[in-house]
Amino acid sequence: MSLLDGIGRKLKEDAQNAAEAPIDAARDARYTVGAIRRGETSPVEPLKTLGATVGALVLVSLLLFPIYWILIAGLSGTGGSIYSSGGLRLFPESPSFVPFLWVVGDLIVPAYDITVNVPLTDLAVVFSTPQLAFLDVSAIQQGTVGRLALGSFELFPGFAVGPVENPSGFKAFFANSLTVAIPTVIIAMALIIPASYALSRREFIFRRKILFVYVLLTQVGGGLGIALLIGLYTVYVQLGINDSKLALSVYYAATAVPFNTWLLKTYMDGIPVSYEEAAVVDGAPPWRVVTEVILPLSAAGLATVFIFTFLTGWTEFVVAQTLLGTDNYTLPVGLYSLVSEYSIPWARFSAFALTFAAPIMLVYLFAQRYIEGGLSFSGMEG
Amino acid sequence: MGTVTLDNLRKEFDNGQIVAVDDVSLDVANGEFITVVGPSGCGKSTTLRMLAGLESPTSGRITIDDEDVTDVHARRRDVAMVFQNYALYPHKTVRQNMAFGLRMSTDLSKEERNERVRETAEMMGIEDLLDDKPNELSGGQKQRVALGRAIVREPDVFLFDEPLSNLDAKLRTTMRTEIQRLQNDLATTSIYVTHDQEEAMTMGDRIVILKDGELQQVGKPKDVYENPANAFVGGFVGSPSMNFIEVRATVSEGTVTLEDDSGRFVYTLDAADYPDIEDGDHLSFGIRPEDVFVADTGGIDTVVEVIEPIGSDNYLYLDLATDFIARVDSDIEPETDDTVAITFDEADIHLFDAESGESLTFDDGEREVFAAAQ
Amino acid sequence: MGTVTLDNLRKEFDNGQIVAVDDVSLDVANGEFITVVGPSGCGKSTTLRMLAGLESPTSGRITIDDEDVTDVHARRRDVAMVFQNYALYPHKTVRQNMAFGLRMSTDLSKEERNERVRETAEMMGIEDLLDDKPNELSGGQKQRVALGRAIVREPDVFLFDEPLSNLDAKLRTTMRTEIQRLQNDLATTSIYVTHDQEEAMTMGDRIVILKDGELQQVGKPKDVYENPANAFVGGFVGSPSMNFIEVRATVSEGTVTLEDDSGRFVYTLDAADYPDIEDGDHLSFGIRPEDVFVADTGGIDTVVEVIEPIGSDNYLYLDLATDFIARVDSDIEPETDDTVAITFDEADIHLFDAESGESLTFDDGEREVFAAAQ
Amino acid sequence: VGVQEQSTEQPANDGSGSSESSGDSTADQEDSAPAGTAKAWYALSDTELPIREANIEAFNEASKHTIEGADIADMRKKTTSAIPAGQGPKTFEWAHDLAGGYLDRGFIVGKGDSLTVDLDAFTGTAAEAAQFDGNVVGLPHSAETVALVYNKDIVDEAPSTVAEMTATMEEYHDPDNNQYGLGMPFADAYFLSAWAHAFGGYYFDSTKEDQLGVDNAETIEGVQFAVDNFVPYMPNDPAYEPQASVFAEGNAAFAINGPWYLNTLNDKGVDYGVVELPTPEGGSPQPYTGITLWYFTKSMEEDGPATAAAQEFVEWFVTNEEIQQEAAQETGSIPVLQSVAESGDLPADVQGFADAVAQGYPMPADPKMNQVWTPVKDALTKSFNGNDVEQAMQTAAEEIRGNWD
Amino acid sequence: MSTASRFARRIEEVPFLDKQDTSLLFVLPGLFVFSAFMLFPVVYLIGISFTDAAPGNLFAGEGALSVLTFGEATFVGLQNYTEVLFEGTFTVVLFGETLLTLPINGRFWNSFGVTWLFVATSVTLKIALSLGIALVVTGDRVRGKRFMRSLIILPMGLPAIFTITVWRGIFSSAQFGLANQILSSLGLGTVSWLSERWMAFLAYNVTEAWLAYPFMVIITVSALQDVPAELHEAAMVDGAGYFSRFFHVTLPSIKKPVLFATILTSAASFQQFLIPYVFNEGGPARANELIVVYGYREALAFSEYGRGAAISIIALLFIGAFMWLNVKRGKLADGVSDA
Ligand SMILES: Nc1ncnc2c1ncn2[C@@H]1O[C@H](COP(=O)(O)OP(=O)(O)OP(=O)(O)O)[C@@H](O)[C@H]1O
Ligand SMILES: Nc1ncnc2c1ncn2[C@@H]1O[C@H](COP(=O)(O)OP(=O)(O)OP(=O)(O)O)[C@@H](O)[C@H]1O
Ligand SMILES: [Mg+2]
Ligand SMILES: [Mg+2]
Repeated sequence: MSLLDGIGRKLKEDAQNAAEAPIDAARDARYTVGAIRRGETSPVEPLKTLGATVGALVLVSLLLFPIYWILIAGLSGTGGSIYSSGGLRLFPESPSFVPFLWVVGDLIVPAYDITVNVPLTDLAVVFSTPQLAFLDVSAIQQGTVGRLALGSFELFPGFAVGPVENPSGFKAFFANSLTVAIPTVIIAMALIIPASYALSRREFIFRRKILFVYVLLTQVGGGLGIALLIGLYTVYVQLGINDSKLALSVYYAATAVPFNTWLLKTYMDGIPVSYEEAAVVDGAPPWRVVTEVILPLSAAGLATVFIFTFLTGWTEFVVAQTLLGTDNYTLPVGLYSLVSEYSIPWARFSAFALTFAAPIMLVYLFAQRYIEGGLSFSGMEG
Repeated sequence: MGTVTLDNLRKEFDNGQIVAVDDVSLDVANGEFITVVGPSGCGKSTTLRMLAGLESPTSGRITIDDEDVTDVHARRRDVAMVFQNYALYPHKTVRQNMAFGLRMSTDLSKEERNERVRETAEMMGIEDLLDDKPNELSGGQKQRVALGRAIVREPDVFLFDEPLSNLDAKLRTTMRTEIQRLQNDLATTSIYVTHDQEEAMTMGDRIVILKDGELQQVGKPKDVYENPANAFVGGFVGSPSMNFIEVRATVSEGTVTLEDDSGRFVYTLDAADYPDIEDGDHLSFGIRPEDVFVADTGGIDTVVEVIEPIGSDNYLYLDLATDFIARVDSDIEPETDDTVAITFDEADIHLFDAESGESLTFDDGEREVFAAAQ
Repeated sequence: MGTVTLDNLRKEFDNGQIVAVDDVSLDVANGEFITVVGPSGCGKSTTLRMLAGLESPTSGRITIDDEDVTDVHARRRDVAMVFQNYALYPHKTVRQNMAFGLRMSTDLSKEERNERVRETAEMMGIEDLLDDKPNELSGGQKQRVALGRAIVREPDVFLFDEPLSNLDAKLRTTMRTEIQRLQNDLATTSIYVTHDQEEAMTMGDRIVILKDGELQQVGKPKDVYENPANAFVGGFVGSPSMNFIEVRATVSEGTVTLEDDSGRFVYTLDAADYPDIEDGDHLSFGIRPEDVFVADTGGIDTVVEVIEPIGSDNYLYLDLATDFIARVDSDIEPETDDTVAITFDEADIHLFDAESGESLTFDDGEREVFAAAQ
Repeated sequence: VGVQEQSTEQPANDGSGSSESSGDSTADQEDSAPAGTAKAWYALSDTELPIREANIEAFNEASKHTIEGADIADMRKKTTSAIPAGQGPKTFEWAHDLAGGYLDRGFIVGKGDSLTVDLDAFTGTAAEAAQFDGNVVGLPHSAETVALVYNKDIVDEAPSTVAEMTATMEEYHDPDNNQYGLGMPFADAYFLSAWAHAFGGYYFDSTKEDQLGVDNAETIEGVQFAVDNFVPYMPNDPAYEPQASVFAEGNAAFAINGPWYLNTLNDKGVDYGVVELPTPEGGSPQPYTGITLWYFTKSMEEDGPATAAAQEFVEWFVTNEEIQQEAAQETGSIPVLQSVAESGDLPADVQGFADAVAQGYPMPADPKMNQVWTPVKDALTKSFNGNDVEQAMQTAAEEIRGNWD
Repeated sequence: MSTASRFARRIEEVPFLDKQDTSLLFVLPGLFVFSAFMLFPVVYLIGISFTDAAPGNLFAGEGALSVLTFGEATFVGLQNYTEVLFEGTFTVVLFGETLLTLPINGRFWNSFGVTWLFVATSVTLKIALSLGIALVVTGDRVRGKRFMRSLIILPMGLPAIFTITVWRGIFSSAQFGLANQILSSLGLGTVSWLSERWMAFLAYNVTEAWLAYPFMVIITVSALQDVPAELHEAAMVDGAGYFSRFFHVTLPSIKKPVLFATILTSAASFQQFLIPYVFNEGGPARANELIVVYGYREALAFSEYGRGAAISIIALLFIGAFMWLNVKRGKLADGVSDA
């Protein structure tokens, strides 16, 4: 409860901070410029700061260029390709959302108009955007997406979008992915949390051996998926559970156990014992100590583990493709099935991949500080 | 009610390689404020943690309120503890922090709990902070909340583990009197661990001095100050520390003459008053800085090495022994390297066995001590 | 050589929303030991960090050794700094820790460096620790290494930022004298930040008192103690604190009568000595605890609330004002709730303007102050 | 090969008007057997997929049986793992070259005895491709091969000889200005087969004494010919995508590619024409043709409603003229149903491919061919990059022979 | 008292929650599930590697019992292993001269060597890249660091199969491949990336580094943020410049977490499959076949499960030994020395 509350509040804070960042930056700049004008500060320092920031931005853009490139491909209509003989283009020639609409397909969202009255005038800004775009992509009319009108005066005619036929199976894949990823997270958490708590706080037989094995297997487990595939597949088939999403979730959860247990254990090591002791002295029984004190204090570690386990279920391709029947395809498998024997429909492929990754990117954006905190190994011995 | 008895309490760590607490026995009366003091690592925290139930003793018994709690789990003992770094739950508001213990250990309804928290907060002057999170508070406020969290539970015994050592000097003295006042009002048995002898002296009804896990002396602060059981206690209690001079006794013609190696320091006593001293004994001659008087004539000539003004007084570092300090009035202001003559009053001197450290001047009459069982 | 001059030094944070240091000016002579003291957040560390070059001032100039270093990078200033939590490089041995500064800022050969390190280590008594890593050392040893690391570089100026606050009480006094001795020997200009006024008083040749980033008073410890420039300094310096009573002045017939609200406290002065006092003025009457005398007859009757024995003396908490303390000889031992009569010597009293806090008794003759520029 | 009722079957779903006859045929079976549900797998591009789904829906509506179609991402891997584990479909769609290997490994079975469709209804090559070692392992529904595609904006008249083609390429090729002569996925033995076979060479032929022809002088000559005549006018990357993209973006004069390519071209709005491959001097191009089959998998051995469903579906699909015609129109697939192939009303582009099919010969279905593709691909890659063709081909041959042992 | 709180009381009384020794019970479920899903297949794989298992015989038989008998596959002893390791010959050629011919499986050992080389080079590249990025996005002077850090880890959210396909396009040898376009816009010639052995190898490395950097960067960034500012300040006052501080303060302080990330990522490099497979199937001409690709090509593509299992087991042994060494040496599990 309070954990969710807390997360909600933090998210709000983050959003607020993000929104205020430009204002702060502007204030900062104004102050600096003022100080320089008055001759109080030398302009060298601010210039160095500016240079460093620009340099960092260049680096970031270089790193993200492949993603930008994909985005361009996704925006350049159905014919988009990353093999473009026409030379390097930084912007799509005729941007089009069709591939994205094709990916998303029909969304049953009731039609609505957003009317914003401009204060002190009779004018109203009408966004008549989503009602058609999301109701039925096959019935999209030219100029209905993104049309901006001021009364009857058209500000922006909308994007070049026509009807989209036969949208992708994204939603079905999405549902499948969720039904794989959510149990994965739940099962993994159920396995990982008690184990990390015990490994971090208790002394018991085989503790060190288990830790050692876990550290050893952190990577071997996940990565050898391909080599283990035969064995895994055979066993699953013989047991008749190869086409079960739940069985796949359990598998993902199992692969996530060593690394994440170890990660969370390391994180919990950093929580001072005195909190726990305070709770015990306050009369809290052990399970309350865990739920009221340890878990809330492990929020960053839990968030990290959550994201890692979720990602395992969300992005894994090879095992899912081997084990699952076509009805149960998850997003990555669905994405790859766009690839036909010879060619790749790049625009759709890219749009699909970006739509697929968008929620994860958003979660990252907000969870970043937790992940950075949760991955902190400063408590590591050595 | 809240009497506490420790009975030959002993705690070993690492399979007996470390003896953190060594057969400590102690009786604490109901409502008493006991301070436990000693150098770092002497076992203060371990003793307190055994009382709280956070460590289980290797041997010995703990009785709270006439009930043997040695094997009772921490959460079933009716004690409250204030930790050095406050240990306020960072994810809970002040109110939740304070109510947590009530929630866990009582059957009070939510309203009753809130009422109790509100009352206590008022008493501590933190009612405005109830909805803040600990990290929004200053050090002093945190300290108050930590106290409030302990008080609100109305336990039999309060345990404090160096609760003020994270505060700055001024705040420390303020909080110190506050805790004293509270304890006066609540009259709850309290055991207070500190490494600061001044804190221990000013706060405790009685003061317990530990060293290497062994109990050195228990008594009223003034008694301990005036009548240290051994050289360690003498040196530990009081600031600046008691001055020690290593001397050798020569008993002849009804007098005892104490003389240090260099022969600069010579002091003569009446042998009748010190029957225990034998000729040739190695002793420690102890004198507190405030008992060192600067005389115009006579006395022992010493050279002033450093003068430290602390406002109300001046400390003179004299070359008689290492760190030999005289605390003199602030109007006595010799220059560095001046020679001053000093004298002592025989009533103020302390004599200790040079080896065992046992006091030869210890006044049994006022004794209220559990000598370390050995 | 190591003179240091701060010239209207000012530091703002958060785009001027926080003024950490507010136009501080100060001249430090070569070889002087200056202590900077003030409550938490008053800008002590910020000042020191500007001196070290770790923060750059918003305005003002810093001169070390007649060279303007305001815009000189930290690593090009010839200063050494001792940090509160030591900041020893955890992965380097003590030897490497000490040699690092020499490696970075001098051209000495490896042998010469080792020789210097060895000499300094001997001086500090840590030659046996040279091959240990910092986390194998105790608090006091770490502190010694941190000092050694600063000393070995033989810098123009030493900067200390609360170097003793992580040590326990006993160790703190020991290290305090050690640092003083060292500074006496080395005669290097030192600027020492602490929040402990006793430390500041005992260690400093001169003491600098800051509050809210503004300089309050600079002077010899004794002068500051006896002649505080304002009520803040009076209250801050000295332990226990100066007692304050809010009074109202009535000037009539050549006398000034001070009286508090309740009328219990009445004190009469000769108007000629206090020409600045006008009828109806609100004043703060200040008197130090050691200047409160318990009289047999006459004086003001007060009730004892708490008695705190600190061994050498007793503190009596009297009901005349909040936390009104009399420091009396340890043989004066009234019971709680006893009534005692107290008197003051006129020479000991301090009068401050109730609003501005400015002292009315401040003795200009001995003044050596940079009043806060306002 | 049993042949029954094919004349009644054929028009059965031939338009909505004649649905009664379909009702007849299903009515027959309704009495005899219960309705079944069968899985059918295919791997289609996103443009072909909707049509296929509509076909299946049509079948499910008309028949008491139900077919569950699924688009599979990696058909070979999926069938290899799923079929032996009993998880596979009843039927799947793939080119005929899998037949030998899959039959060997027991993934597919011959169903000649129970078929109601006569193989004579298909073109000769198609009928041949549907059989391996005398087993009818599936039914064919389309053919594919590579042909010459030219950009009508650049090339006025389709060349009939390689020499003519080279002249045009020579004129147009200018990589610095993003102009290329040809886009052909060179590093793919399939796309290059026309030239490897052009002078009498062959990769593999189970009927020849020396089954492996990779290091034959004629084969090497063919590859060398391609290297000499085409490589200079191609983009530097011999993989499919870059080669396909130059022409699709209107930056190349020619492409050598298959019918699946036309969709991309339509999307991009290239004005193209398709003709059979030009002839080299002293030889004739012989591209490998692939016949797409609906395979009968192992699980069709057992008789049951599901098998019946699958069989009915496959037979209905391959004999349905309307579907074949539509496939030809919409996706450029080359019909192998005699009646449609010879009807003469194929679109011009498809006709071009159909002519190319006539030039070529079917890919070998022998399992030994499996070990041929990759080494040849490596050799072609080397050749494309300017290495010695003969040596590359010899290395490949060595490797293949090694793998065969 | 409500039932709920009575239930709560009941839970409070659960005895083992208090006991230290029984804490093993908390760990066992995870250990069990992990073993069931990961270790059992490994054991099974080991079993298969001693048989001539192929799809035809492995799935024969009915029911769970046939799992244990490996269907109808026959036991062939060490044959798979000897074949994998020693079949064929390996010629060592230097400057066109054949130095010696060894009676070992050249392809396997080539793949084996390339794999380790790849681990070495890609890990070096990854560390250098991530450390550089991490330093930049934690730099004192850089504004908007948090935002940049958020953006920079985006590649982690895309499925590897997709990004690798995209990088395949970037490294197209064609004149208009992205890498080539950039090279030629810099005035350099174009490169046949995937057709030349070492260029392809370089392309693998770059791609691997790009795929792995987000994880490495977030670990490095959190490590960097834990470096006490005071240490830097102490060094600054001691006269150390930026690079001295980097080598004497930063690097030692972040050594541990970065080492940990390095070990994880080198295991990932060792097991890289998709990059070589998608790029050019370990080409050109199988020159860059990393071990997993080799196993896949040799075995799975031809359904020789027994042989494939043997290759996997060999790979597993090496990666296991590698991890074991590193975990031991890096003291990553606390108290590992007495494990
Ligand atoms: N969990 C433990 N394991 C091993 N040794 C311990 C443990 N806890 C305490 N000790 C040892 O027991 C002795 C007493 O420790 P304790 O913490 O009680 O000292 P302390 O008097 O509280 O010291 P401080 O003033 O530093 O807090 C020390 O030598 C310490 O090293
Ligand atoms: N980097 C910073 N950014 C913003 N404000 C700061 C920063 N550093 C210091 N301050 C503010 O400047 C003021 C002075 O801080 P400073 O650290 O100098 O105090 P201090 O006297 O050293 O206190 P303490 O005794 O607690 O160390 C404080 O209000 C503090 O909050
Ligand atoms: Mg302690
Ligand atoms: Mg500070």
